[in-house]
Amino acid sequence: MNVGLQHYLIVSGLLFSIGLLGVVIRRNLIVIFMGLELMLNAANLSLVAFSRYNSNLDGQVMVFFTITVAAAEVAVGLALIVALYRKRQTAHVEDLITLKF
Amino acid sequence: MPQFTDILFFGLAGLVLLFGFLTVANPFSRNPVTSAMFLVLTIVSLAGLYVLLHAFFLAAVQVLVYAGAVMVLFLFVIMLLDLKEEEHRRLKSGILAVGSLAVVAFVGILLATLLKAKPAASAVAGRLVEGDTAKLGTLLFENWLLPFEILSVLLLVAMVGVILLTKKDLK
Amino acid sequence: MEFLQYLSPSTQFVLFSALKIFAVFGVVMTAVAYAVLVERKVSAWIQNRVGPNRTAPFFINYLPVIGPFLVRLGIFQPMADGLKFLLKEDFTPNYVRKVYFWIAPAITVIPALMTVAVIPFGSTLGTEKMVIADLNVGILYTFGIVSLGVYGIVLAGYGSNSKYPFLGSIRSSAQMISYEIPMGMSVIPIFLVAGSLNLGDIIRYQAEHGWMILKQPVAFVIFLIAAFAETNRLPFDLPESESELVGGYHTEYSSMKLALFFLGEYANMIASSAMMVTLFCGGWTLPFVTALSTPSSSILIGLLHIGVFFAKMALFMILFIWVRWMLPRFRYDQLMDIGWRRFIPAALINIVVTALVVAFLHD
Amino acid sequence: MSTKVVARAPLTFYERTYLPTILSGLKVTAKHFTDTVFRGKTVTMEYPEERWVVPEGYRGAPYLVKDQEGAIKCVSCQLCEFVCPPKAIRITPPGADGAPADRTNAEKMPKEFEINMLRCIFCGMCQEVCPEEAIFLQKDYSLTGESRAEMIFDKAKLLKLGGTHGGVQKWKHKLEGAKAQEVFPV
Repeated sequence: MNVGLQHYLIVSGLLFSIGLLGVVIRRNLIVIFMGLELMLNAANLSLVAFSRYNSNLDGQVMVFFTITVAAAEVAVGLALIVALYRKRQTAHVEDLITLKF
Repeated sequence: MPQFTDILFFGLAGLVLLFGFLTVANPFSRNPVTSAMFLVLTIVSLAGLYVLLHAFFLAAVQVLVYAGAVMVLFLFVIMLLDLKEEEHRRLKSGILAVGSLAVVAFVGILLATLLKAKPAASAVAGRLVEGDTAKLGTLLFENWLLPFEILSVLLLVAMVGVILLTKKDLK
Repeated sequence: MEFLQYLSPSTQFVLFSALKIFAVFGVVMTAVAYAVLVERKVSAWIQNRVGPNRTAPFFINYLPVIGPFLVRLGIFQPMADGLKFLLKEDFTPNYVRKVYFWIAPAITVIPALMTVAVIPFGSTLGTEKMVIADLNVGILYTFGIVSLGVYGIVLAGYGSNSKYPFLGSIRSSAQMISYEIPMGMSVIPIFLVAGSLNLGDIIRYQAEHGWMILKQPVAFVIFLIAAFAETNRLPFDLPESESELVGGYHTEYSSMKLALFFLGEYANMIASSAMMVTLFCGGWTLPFVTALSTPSSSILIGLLHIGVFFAKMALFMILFIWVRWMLPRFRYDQLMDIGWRRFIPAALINIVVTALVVAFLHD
Repeated sequence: MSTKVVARAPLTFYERTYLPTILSGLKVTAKHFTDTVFRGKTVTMEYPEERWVVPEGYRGAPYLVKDQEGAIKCVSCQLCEFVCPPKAIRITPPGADGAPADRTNAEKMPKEFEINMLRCIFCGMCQEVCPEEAIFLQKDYSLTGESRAEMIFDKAKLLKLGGTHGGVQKWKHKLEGAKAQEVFPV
C-alpha cells in the first residue's frame, strides 16, 4: 500500500475533528483555544499535502501565512483571556454569562 | 513490503492523533499544562509529517514558531493564571454526550466524503515538489508579496493590540 | 573494511549514521564532563586557587612522573563527580508535581544533544561526510530545537511547585525567548552573504572567501552575547542567580536529576560553541593552509580537520568559562533592555545593510 | 544634614557599550590567571601537606602536661572538673589507698582523668583555674575520630599528647623557699 494524498487528508480530517471535540466538550477558555490551534494545524497539514501532491508550492506559502496568522491570533487571544481573568478571576466559559462588564 | 516512509507515516500519523486526543480529552488529567504539553507533542509530530511531505522549511518553522514561541506563551498564561479550579470541575455529561455525538457525526461525513473522492491523477510520485527554502522564498516575494506585506502589518497591529490589552491601567 | 562494499547503500547509511551518532554522543558526553573540569580549573586559577588536584584511581601510583602530574591537573575528577551524582540520594519533595518534576531534566538535555546533529565537525573521513544530518535547513533545525529547550526549564519550575524555582523558570524562559529573536536575526546576514542555509555550504564559502567573523562582526557579537543568554551563563544567569533565587529552577533537584540540568547547560554551551565555530570561524578549515581548507580523502587530513574544529570549539568554551569571572550579573531589566532595545534593532540594521550590500554587489 | 547627594555623572557612549567594564574585567582576570598558572602564586594552602601555623593564643584541645622531670603535674584537685562549663572533664580520684603522686611535694595524682572532646568547648577555663598548671590548651586543630568512645581521651592519651610543659614549678620553688627559711610547710 502506498501512502497518498488521501491518507494525509484522513489524518488531517481526524485531527480537525479532535480539535472540534475539544472546542465542544471542554469548558476552559485556554483548552478551547488549544482545540482551535489543533484545527488550524489540521488545515495546515492538508494544505501541505495538497501542495506536495499537486506539485505546487503555493499551498506551502499558504501554510506559512496560516502559521503567522495563528501566532498573531494566539497572542491577541491570550491577551484577551488574561484581561478577562483580571476582571472576572475565571477562564471558564460557563462563568461568563453576562453581556456586560 | 511497505516502504520505510510508509511505516514512518503511519507511526507519525498515529502519534499526531493520539497526542491530539490527549490534548483535548485526556482521561487521566484535566490540567491545562498537560493539555499544552500534549499539544506541543502534537505539533512536533506534525512537523515530522511535514518532513515526510518534503516541506522542510515549514517543518522547521512549525517547530520554531508553534512549539518554540506560541506554546510557551500558552504555558506562561496557564501558569500565571493559576487555573487549579479547572481540575476539580466536573464535565457535564449532557454536553459531553451531545458534543461527542456531533463530532462523531462530523467525522462520519468527512470520512464518507474522503473515501468516496478519488485522488487526482496528478497525485503520483515522480513529479513531486520539494519544500525548498529558496523556491519558497522566491514565490513568497514574487507572487505573494502583497499578502506578505499585509501580514506584517497584521503582526504589528496584533503586537500593539496585545500590549494595550494587557496593560493594567490605560492612563 | 572489504565487507562494507557488499552492503546496500541504505544499510551503509544506517550503519555509518549510527556510528557517527554514537561517536558524537560519546564525544559530547566526555566533553561535558571535561568542560566541568576546565570550568573548575579555570575558575580556580582566576581566583588564585589550585582547583581539583586530588582525585586519583589506585593504579595511578604506579606511574612515575606523569601520574602525579595528571592527578594535579584533576584529570580523574570528572569520573568522581559523575559517580558522586549517581550515588547521591535522589530526593523528591512530596509537594512536587511528580510527572513534570521527573521529565523536566530529560527535556532539558534532549534538545541540547539534538542540536549537535547538524553541525559539520569535520570534512570527510574516507568518503563519509563528518556530519550526522546534512540538512538543507540546518540552521532552522537548530533554532527549532533550541527553542524546545525552554520547556525543560518551564516544566522544572512548574513541577517543583514552589516559589523560587517558579520565579527562576519564568525569568529563564522569558530570557530565552527574548534572546532567540536577536540570535535568529543575527545569523540572517550570514545566509544572505553565503547564499545557503546549509552549514556545510557556509563553511565552504568561508574557506574560499575568508571567515564570517571578519565580514559580519556585528552579527558575531550579537550571536555571541545571545548565546551566553541562551545557555544561561553568567553574566546572564538570572534564572539560577543563587544570591536572590536560592538556585532558581534547580532548587528542588538533587542527584542525577540535578546532574542532568548541568549536563544540559554544558551540552548547550558545546552546541553554541560549535555553532559559532561553524558560522563565524570557518568550521574545520584553517586559512592560508590549502590542505586544511579543502576536503580530502586522506584519513589523516580528515582527522586533522576534526582536530581543528575541536580546538576552535575549545577556545570558545574557555571564553564561556572566562567571561563568568569577568562580569557581574546583569539586572533583569537590564537584560531585557539589552535584548529588546539594543540587539534587535542592531540585528535588523545589520540585516538591512547586508542585504543592500549584497544586492548592490550582485547586480 | 546626614544625607549626601552623590552626583552621578551620566555615562558616556563608550561607557554605555559595556566595553570599558569588559576590558577591565578581562585585565583583572587575566592577571590573576597568569599569576596562578605561570608564577604559581596561589592563596590556597594544600592542607595535609602544608600545615597551618597556629597563632599565639589559639585555644585548641586541653591536654595534661608533665613537668621537666617527667612527673604528672595534676594533683587531682578536681577544680577543672568543677569549673568545666560543658562538664567534659571527669576525674577519678585515687581514693584512700590509691597510688601516691609520682613527684615530691604532691599528695596525690588522679587515678583516671578523662576529657570528652566532643563536649569540650575549648573555653580554656580548666587552664585558667588549674592551681598546678597541669592542663593546657594546646594548638591541635584537627581533632577527629570515628566513634564517640574514641573521642573520650583518657589520662594516658592526654599525657602523651600534652607532652612536657616547663612553666613555673610552683611546689619546687615553694620547697626551696621554705628550705631557705627553714620552715617546712608541708
